[in-house]
Amino acid sequence: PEFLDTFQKRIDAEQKIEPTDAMPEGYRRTLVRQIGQHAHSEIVGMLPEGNWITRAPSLRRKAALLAKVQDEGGHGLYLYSAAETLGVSREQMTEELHSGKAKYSSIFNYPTLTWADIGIIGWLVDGAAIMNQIPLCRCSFGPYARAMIRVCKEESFHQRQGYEIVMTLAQGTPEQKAMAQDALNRWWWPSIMMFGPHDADSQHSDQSMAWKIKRFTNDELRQKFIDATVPQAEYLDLTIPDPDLKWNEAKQGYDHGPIDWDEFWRVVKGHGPMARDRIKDRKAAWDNGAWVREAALTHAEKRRARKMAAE
Amino acid sequence: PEFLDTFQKRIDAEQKIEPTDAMPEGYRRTLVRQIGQHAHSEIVGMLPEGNWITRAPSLRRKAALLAKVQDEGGHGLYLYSAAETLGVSREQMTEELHSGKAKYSSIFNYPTLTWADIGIIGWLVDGAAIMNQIPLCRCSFGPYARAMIRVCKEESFHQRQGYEIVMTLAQGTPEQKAMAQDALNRWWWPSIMMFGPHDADSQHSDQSMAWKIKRFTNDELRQKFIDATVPQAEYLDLTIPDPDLKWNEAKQGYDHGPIDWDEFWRVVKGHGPMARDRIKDRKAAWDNGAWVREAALTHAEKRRARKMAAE
Amino acid sequence: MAVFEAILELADDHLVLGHRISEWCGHAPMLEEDLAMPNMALDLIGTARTLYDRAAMLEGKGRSEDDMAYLRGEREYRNCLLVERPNEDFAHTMLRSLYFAAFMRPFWLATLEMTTDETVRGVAGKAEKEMAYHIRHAGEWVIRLGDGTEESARRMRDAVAALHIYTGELFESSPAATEAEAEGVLPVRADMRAAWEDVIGQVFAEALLEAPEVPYPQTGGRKGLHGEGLGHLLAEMQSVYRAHPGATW
Amino acid sequence: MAVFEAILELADDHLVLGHRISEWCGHAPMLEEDLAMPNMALDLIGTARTLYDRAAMLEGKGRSEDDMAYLRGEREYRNCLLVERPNEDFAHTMLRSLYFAAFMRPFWLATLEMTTDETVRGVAGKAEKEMAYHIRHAGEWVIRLGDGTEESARRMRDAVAALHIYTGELFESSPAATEAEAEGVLPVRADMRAAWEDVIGQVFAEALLEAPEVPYPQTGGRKGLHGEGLGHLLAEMQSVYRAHPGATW
Repeated sequence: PEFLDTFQKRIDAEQKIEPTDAMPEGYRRTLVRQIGQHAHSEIVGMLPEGNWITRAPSLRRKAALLAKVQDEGGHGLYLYSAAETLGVSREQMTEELHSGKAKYSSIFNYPTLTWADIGIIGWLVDGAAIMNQIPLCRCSFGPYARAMIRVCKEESFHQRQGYEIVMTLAQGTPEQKAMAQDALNRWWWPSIMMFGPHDADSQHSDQSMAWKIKRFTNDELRQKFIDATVPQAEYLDLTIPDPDLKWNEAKQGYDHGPIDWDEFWRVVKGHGPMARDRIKDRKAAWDNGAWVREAALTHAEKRRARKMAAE
Repeated sequence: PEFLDTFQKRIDAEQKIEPTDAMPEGYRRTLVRQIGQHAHSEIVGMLPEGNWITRAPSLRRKAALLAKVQDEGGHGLYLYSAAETLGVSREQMTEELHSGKAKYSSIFNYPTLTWADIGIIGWLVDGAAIMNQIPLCRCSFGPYARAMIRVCKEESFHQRQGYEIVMTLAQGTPEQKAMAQDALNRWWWPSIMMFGPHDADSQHSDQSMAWKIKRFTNDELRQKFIDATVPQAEYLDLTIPDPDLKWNEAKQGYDHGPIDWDEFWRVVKGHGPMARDRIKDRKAAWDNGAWVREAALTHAEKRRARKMAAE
Repeated sequence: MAVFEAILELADDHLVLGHRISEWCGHAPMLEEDLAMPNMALDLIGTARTLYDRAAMLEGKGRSEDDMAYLRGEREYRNCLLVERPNEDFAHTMLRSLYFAAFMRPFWLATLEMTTDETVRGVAGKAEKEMAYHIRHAGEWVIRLGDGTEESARRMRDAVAALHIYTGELFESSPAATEAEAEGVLPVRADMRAAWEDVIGQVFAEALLEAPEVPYPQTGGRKGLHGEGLGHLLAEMQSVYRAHPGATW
Repeated sequence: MAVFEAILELADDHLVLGHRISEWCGHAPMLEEDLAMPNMALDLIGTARTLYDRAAMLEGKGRSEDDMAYLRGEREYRNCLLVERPNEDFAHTMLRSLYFAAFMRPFWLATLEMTTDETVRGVAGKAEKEMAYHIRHAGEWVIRLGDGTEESARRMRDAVAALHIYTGELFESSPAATEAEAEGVLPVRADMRAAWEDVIGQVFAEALLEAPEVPYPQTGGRKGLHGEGLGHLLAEMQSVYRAHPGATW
């Protein structure tokens, strides 16, 4: 209890907690879960976008998409490293992902059905991710905060790129504009759900706020996101698929219609349309690569042995 | 020698040899090799055409191509059965195919590069096959002769279908006509080579002729094929890629330019462009299907055991 | 237009499944299956062709069966998700066919008794027999593999786990199908449940398989909400047709 | 037009290999390779873009880099056969990259010393360094796998057996390339043989691999005589572009 007090004081004083510092078990556990989940999301997130690399309709877009997916792998790498500072190995986290024990962002359990989805994902999904992640740059846990600074910089580049793809479609042929609108229709609500349950129904929030792992509530972040996104959609002459969406002068923000929480929980619980395919793909990549990882280890040992023999 | 004499007399009297009849070892061996090779050609021949089933540019053509490839599988089945009457199992023949010990028609070691190839293969390759096979309907070995009667009927249907595909292309857009001409350019010489070396260089011919396994020489059949095909090409306004091709009034047939025998032998010896891919594909199908065949056997045994226990 | 759409849904089911099966061509586990699978694919593609033709006529815009098949994108395809699932292995492929045929056979039998559309009746009469053959062929394989070796039994169970969640959609009628049912063109999809469960139950009993509970059936195909595989299937299928706009083949 | 075609050959090599490598995306054997492979793909596609642009300018018909990439069919692609070979496994993929980069690096170095084409010189300066990295990255993997476990060594040997026959084509100049060499735009391909063999020899020595004799090298790519895989690759790559003629992306 005294330790908890001192710890909380450090947090309140905005001091960064470093891996070698003593920390409450709950703090450690929460961070391991959250950082792991975040890392897994980057890794699984490579799949829906990777699905369009081979079909990207211009070489410029193909290159940009490849670079984006590569960045996501990179984010996964920093985040796994940040989690490793808390004493959990990448191998262990990977196994938890494959067994279904560890979660990743539900948004990646929706399929990418047309090229417009690549634009919309950049605009909305990366946009929502940034809203969530900017406050994490000030997270109390040092390695996570530092990883997020780098991640956020790249994400906001991705978001602009995504918006530009959508803009090109919205200003293109009628078929292209329809494709953009269709993708917006499909991704809007899942994006809104990325901020999680309403504050009243959120389990982890209070303690995470106190520990400054989290700095804004789900609903606050969701509101920020909607307020930023609606004018962008208007500029593109695209319609957000929410008939109840309207400006609320009093709160100086948009009111939105009811969220389908049944859908939310169904997808969170692993019944999203692509849930099984995503894990199957990741497992296949891991299992098919086992001989490569094993060979690399064996070779490194042989080399070490030879070097020692030579000395 | 007395036995050989009697055997030859039966042959000369156009009597059919049946599997239970005594026959010279050389006769048996020649037939096993030839029927096996013929069966393998049907099986490997499913691959270059199968390559276009998923891309056939109309549903009618897709259905016709599926049916054609299925017929080829059927021919393989009759032919393996005919060979089995001579005491060699399908499994054994399959292994010889995969190990490279048994040959198949070299023509299938060329790739199908455009849709037009499907038409040209039907027209030229099936056309050449029919020329080779019609005399086999009168082959001295009964099971082979009977299998060939059925095969030839279907092949001539395929040949007409192929010609009709080429005709549609030749009468279509300039791109389609160019596609047909390109395919003709690529397949003409390999088709001509299907009849084998010139008579002067052919090893097996004399004995096979005496045994009435073969009834015409390679050059005779090649000449028939060229004479039948040239007017068909003219009708389509397509150019046969042989500048030396011309009508010879004296022999009442076409003279053709020199055949590239280096190319012929290279491909026969297994260095054709698709040779490794074809065998790899067949082996993969066989190996990936091992668990299915094994399960079928195991299930049949279980069933037999249960039936016996119940009796 | 509702009947047009309802028939298009059926046609898409048949074409996509036929296409998937045709992907096996030349790669089957034994020669007998290299003959049987194109047979099944041909049945399905044949039915699709007649249905596309009928749908195009009902639409009345002069589109051909090939326009229907080759010029609609992944969001316009209306097939159920089951038929587009990848082939994976022979166990998945046979189970997928069994699930589909066990639905279509009673569906076509019911169609024969009630439809007011002569073309659809013609299709039903032919397809009912074909589906009986598909049930028999695929069902026998499901039994052989389910009650075969340890490996084949494991693969069969994996296939059931992977595919059963897509079967619920077979019994759902889209708004268009509901209208076609009300107009007496097609039978009510939900009514096939008992016959389907009967066939699957019998096969599974012999195959030593259990049908899992499915809390959340996967649906969406009738709204064009497909998996990621269909787009690749169509990209390949339509490549030549789209590269030569307006050409005749 | 000869220089145009010779540059197109180079561009096609880079695009097709970049595309093949990009097929690994999200499926690499370890996260580090999920970063390294897109890197290699990006280098290759970047080079392809500049070369297509240059080729289009030389052609002078107003075609764009995308027209070059997306509107030519399999018979019009001029890449060598090596780069279109399927990924198969990680051993094949790394060996293919090593073979290619070990050719391209001396090729670009030679280009820097002789080319009269400023754009090509610019490409060479950048690509030479990239190819040095590809040699290092792929070469290290070939060594690790060749001198790794029994399985990895077997897979490496299989890859050599499968791919070595396609390397001869790297050293052949098409008539167009021969003209471009005569005009001082590109170096003579055959001249890279010693440098290539040097790199491959060093890597193979450490990887415990042997280069096989190749009585009949496989060639034909420069005449558009490809394997059956390229058509499928292009069908997928071009699907969206061709489905929306004239659109901007």
